Amino acid sequence: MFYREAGQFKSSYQADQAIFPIIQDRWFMAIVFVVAYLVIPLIADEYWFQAVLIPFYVFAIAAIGLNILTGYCGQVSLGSGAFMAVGAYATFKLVTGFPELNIIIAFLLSGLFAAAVGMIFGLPSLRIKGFYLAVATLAAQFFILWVFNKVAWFFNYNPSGFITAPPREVFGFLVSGPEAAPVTRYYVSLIFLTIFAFAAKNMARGHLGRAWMAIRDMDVAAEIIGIRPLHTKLLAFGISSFFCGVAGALYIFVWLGSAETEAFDLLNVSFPVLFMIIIGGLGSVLGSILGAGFITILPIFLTNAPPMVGIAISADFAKHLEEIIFGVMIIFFLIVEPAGFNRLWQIAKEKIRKWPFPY
Amino acid sequence: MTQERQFGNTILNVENVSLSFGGVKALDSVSFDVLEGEVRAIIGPNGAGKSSMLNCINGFYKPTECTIAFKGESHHQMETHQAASMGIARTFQNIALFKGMTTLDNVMTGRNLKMKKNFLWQSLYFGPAVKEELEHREAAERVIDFLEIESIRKTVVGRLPYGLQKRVELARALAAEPEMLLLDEPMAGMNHEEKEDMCRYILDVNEQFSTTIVLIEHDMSVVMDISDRVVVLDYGEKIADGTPDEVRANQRVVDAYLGVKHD
Amino acid sequence: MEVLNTFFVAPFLDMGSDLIFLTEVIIGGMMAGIMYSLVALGFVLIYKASGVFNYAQGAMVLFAALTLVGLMERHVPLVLAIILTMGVMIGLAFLIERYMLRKLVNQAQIILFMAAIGLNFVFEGAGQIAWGSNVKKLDVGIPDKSFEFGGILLNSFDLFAACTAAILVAILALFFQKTPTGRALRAVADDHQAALAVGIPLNTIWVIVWSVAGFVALVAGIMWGGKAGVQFSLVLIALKALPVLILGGFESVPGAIIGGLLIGIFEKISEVYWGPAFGGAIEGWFAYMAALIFLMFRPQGLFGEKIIERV
Amino acid sequence: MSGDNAGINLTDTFPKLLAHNALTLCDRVSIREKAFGIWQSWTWSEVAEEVRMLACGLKSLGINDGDKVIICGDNRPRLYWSMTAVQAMGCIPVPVYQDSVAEEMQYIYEHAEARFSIVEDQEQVDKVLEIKEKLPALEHVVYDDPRGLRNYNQPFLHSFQDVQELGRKHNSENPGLYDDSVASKSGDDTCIMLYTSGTTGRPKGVMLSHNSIIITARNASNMDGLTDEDSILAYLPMAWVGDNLFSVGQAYTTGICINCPESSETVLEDLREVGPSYFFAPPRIFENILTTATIRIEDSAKFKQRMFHYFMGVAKRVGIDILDGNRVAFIDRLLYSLGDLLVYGPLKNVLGLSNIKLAYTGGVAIGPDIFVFYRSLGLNLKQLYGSTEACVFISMQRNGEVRPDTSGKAAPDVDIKIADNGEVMFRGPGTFQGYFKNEEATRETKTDDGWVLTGDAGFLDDDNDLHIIDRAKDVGKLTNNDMFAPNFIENKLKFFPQIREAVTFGDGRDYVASFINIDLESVANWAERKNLAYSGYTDLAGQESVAELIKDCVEKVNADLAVDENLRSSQIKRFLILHKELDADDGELTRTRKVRRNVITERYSELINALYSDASHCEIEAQVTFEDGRSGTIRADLQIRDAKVIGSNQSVAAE
Repeated sequence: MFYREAGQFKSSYQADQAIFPIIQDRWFMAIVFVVAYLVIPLIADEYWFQAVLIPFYVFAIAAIGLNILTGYCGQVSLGSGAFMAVGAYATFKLVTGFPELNIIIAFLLSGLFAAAVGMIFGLPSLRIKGFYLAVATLAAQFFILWVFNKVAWFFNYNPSGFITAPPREVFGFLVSGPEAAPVTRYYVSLIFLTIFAFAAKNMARGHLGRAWMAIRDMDVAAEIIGIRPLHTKLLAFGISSFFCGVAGALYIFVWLGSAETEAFDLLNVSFPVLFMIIIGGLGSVLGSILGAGFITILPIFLTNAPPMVGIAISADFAKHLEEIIFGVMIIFFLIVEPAGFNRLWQIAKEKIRKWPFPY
Repeated sequence: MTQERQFGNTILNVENVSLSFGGVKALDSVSFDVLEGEVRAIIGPNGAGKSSMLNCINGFYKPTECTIAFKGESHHQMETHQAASMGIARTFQNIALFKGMTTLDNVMTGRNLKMKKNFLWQSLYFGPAVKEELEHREAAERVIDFLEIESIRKTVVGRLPYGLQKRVELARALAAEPEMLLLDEPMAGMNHEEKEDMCRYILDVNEQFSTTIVLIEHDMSVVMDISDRVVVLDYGEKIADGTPDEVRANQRVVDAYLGVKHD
Repeated sequence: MEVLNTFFVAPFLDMGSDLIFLTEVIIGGMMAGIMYSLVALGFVLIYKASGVFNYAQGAMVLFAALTLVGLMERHVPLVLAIILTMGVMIGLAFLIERYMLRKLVNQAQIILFMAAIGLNFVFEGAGQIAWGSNVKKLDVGIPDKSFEFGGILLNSFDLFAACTAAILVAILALFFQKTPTGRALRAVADDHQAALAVGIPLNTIWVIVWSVAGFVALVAGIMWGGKAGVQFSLVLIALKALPVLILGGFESVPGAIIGGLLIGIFEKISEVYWGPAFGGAIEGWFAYMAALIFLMFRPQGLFGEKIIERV
Repeated sequence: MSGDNAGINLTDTFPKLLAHNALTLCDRVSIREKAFGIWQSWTWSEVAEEVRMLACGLKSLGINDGDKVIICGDNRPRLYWSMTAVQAMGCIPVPVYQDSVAEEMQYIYEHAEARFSIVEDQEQVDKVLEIKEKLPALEHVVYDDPRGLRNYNQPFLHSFQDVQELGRKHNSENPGLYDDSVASKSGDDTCIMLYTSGTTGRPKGVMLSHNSIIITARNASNMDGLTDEDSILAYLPMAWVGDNLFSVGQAYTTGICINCPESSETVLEDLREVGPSYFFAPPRIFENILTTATIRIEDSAKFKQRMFHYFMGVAKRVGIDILDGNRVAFIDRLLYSLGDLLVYGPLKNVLGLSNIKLAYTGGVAIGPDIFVFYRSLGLNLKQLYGSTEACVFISMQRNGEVRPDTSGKAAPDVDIKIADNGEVMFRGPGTFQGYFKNEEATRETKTDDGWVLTGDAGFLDDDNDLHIIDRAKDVGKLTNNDMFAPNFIENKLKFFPQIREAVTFGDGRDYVASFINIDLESVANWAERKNLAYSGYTDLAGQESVAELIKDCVEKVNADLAVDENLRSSQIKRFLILHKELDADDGELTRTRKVRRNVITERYSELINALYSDASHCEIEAQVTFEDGRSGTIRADLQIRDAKVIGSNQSVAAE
């Protein structure tokens, strides 16, 4: 309807391969950016930042990371919580061990730690495939969390076992610690998400992304045209874990403020992130973000909806009811559109492009 | 083939390849050679070991004993991606495309081996990574043009009809600019017209890029038409080797293959 | 050297020094292991017949146990309660087939897996809403006493549970191998057409399989719940069964049985002899690591055949 | 440009214009071609260089002043450059329809005495090779696309690149040669020779001078306000005069950017990508676009259909007034803007017509409904009337004076008059020089004082707008002495999307009868909706319900004809649906899809006889040529039907 593609021809490969080749899409992106960077900070209150937006962005980074591994490269992982934990604990050790270190650098370095750990646990992927690999990544999940729980060095011998974000400034703005302003933390998570999303998209549309998808779609054929499976899969594990590691660091230092290993367990992190990419759409950066938004907001909605319409229920009952509705909605969504939000988005876009024709 | 065709040196020399699966001999001391620039066919009844032969040549199967020399370099056991980087590309009997990707991406994947820029450059999509990407896009487009699949450039290959998928697969193999192309039943399941097209493409590839071609094919008329020399396998053994005419006249071949009515 | 000694020498010396205790540990492991086998069998059944990696198996155990306890709390006699619970499980199998499996035919396995996780949430929530979430005691009338047999200390409840599980496993194995329905179930996994040829509609097969899985869950729930009380942690049984599956294979009945026993024994031994060295609480991951390392050397698992890849 | 050149016209030939454009428009894009996935572009200065090298290359192959050079292929930049290069060497390009069969080609090669030939690809080379032995005059063949030609080692075959390479060498050895050769020609020299297929007899070579094309093109551009910002899709055959005028004439004089599609199959897609601002299409293409659009709308959701029809109603009511700048009620203007957002804009976008500033149609009459449809969308579609002998423009519609039933007023500098027998005559700057080697035909067509007979019957109305009725020689008389204009009736029939082709008979007969070809796409779609099973054209054409469908159309035409005093007796009394599509390969149509009446009359005489008997069916066996060149026969039993005729004695309501 709004697309006027006639006349938008490409006279160079550069233009043809642009990330948003259609002008209207570029406009749309510009609007999204204006809303995210200018409008939301003006109108959102602390509740929205803390309960909705910051976790949304942080989980979106983790979801993009997992989508690189699972959606693009086809390696199902249930260990994203553990790789996020590596990022969080590494940041904790770095910022408490080297108080002068810029926390942004610490985030990125922690990502590298996570990448290294991810690659170690990615080694079995050469020999193990499908669900066998998925279950094998649970080994990483349980083992790594156990280590962080057992070895007191990781939480600086804090008797409560918690790691807590210390106050740290970047360019004079307090970005972590209990005193950090929500809007500052919002911007940090948003900037990270922006950069990481573009980086992921760029990798996905380059030869690396094609190698991943080749491995995913048919690993034997990929190998025969010269793609080295181990190398490619490990790179996917590494980059995916890097994303997850940074997301894990943001999870504690920009969002929660303090946590123990339970915050990273299967039900709190690994499964939700997997839901995000399935419901968002496998092999899609945009889908990861949409899925993260959905999975973050759904429980909040379910918690708030009954009181809003005036139904008073006990907290315990509400919690279980929420579980049921969440489960049912997941199943319902998978039945209605197994390819996720990304597919819905594509269909909608295609309809608008072809409007008023059906094809 | 009206005029006398000239071939170069031996590009591939296969000696005493034996292969067995759990005690069953799939190949038994098969030897033959392929000259630079020729179209070499491998034929034989079902289960003769033809596909296995190709799989040995490009390192997918590891033969129990053999010498396979490609361009004079001898390899006992090699990895498939090594074979690819040495200049061997292939297509598959059952189409092995990356079904979730577009035609263009499939063809571009064929060039992955030649793309070296690391992921950091790629994540920025800047500088050398873009330059490399665009250069290879151009090369891929030439292949697409050559095989006349422009109109499906941005179609996801899983949705294409069979004949076109076969062509995309050939395009992907060609994109690697191989010196030797292994084609496993490139015309299986095609109608007469599609077969003719495919023959033309194969001969065009052979002539235009001087690519050596080793192919397996069931359709005898096709084999006799386009190949320079033919190896005949039966139960994993080589029973004949020579020009199409020689092979046609060979009694063992007639008994094993041509005498048996197929299809 | 100290470390090497702690991890690689001392545990073995301990084992050798008290063989009776070692035997007790192994038997304890086997008893736990046969329970794992039982749950793993539930997984295998469903995976073979409907391609679903049924993560909800653990939640089904909880749900079945909660239902049973809830009925008994309302003074329903044990046998009747079991029958009623079984009826509930069969009803659920119908619902799952009707509203989930049927609509997800031909979807990728990961989608089915996700749906199973969704189902997991539903079972957990529903069970606790219906019957409350506090820990409940389940008494099925089997004495929980220790006695000595040939110098080895045994527990009567454990023994009973192990026997029941073993019998059930045997029945299921026979059902799979010998009965036409069982063969049909196996056929479904390989070829839907072949299954149709046996004459049983696919949908019926799914209902049967999910009902059997519900039955297995009920038995597991009784055994575990009777021992430790019916509580939320019962869902974790599912996590126990997963290493068994990768060890034994998702589709292998003997794999599930032997794998369960092996994991049970291995877990017990490691907990007793290596646990202290690691600082305890290793049962959460040790089985996984062990199965993973095993797979690195034998990717096809315990009973899998070496796969010849064809192109 | 030094003072010495004063007095010499620097822009009176195409090679001179090219040099001029290379200086004034140097870095503007001259031509684009979709190839290798993107639109490859060449600037004017690049084109000038390419042309120079090719011209010099041809020179070094031995081309001589006045040689004819055959050019044959799809619209390709290199073929366009070839025309200018040939002209630069003082020679005359002769574009030939690329789908001509070898025999047709042979005639033109022989008649034009071509020494050189520049062709597109292997397909065209093969055709030339097939007839090469019979063409002793042909010395060199240059091809554009080397694909598949690797083993063609005939010494007279050259690739475009090789010739340009020769040219590079030749140019550096003889630096002034190209410019001298270009300067030596003037606007009065023959620019191009176009063979008109003609419905009868051998093709004739129409010679046009540089001046006639350049002046006509300039006039047309000035009148419509075209500039170098405009672009056009070059998809009609290069051998057609229109393409020469639009894609060469107006491109060189006005600087319009030319876009060559990737292939003939992708024209519509390429149209969408390029989104040209200037567009010419024969009525058939506008019809096809509308037909597919209608089918697609019928497949869309109900609410979208309702919305579509509602806003199309709004457009029909006020669209044309808005386009013509007339007063329109504010509320209608608002509705129209909403319609533009929801329907017209997206529709034009999907069809690739978003950026159209000006579109022309012509050649044959366009259905008024179709014409009004496009105009009401806000698309400035206008009609023109033209011929090869006039460099296209004889009459054209002016902005604000557009009506569906006329061909507009005389083009700038053109005079029109109607001969006593009703034949349209014109005189103007575009008038051709003569038919090559055919003085007699030239004298028959062109009078000594420059008037040219068009062969079309027509009249000028009170506003001086030209109306074309039919080919003059086709206009006949029924036995009651009433006029019978077959094309006029056929066009009325063809305005129905269900009817693709129609042939009517009536000259010297008691009544009018007709053959009909159904439109396979449209009728098949209709059949699918009706759940009718059919196996192909012949089967579908023979179905009872299809006959009923066509009968409806015929009767609507009859009702229309009955209104006009002169045409009332031309109502169609009997018709039949042909069992095969009329085809140019069978010689039944010309390459430009005009009906070859004599061929049809001869081939289907049995059917015609049956139409004028009281038989209710007729058996026929016909030769057909299949796509792969094989031929076979089709046997069919055709139903003949009577259509309702509105009695001539009944008075018409309007009276």
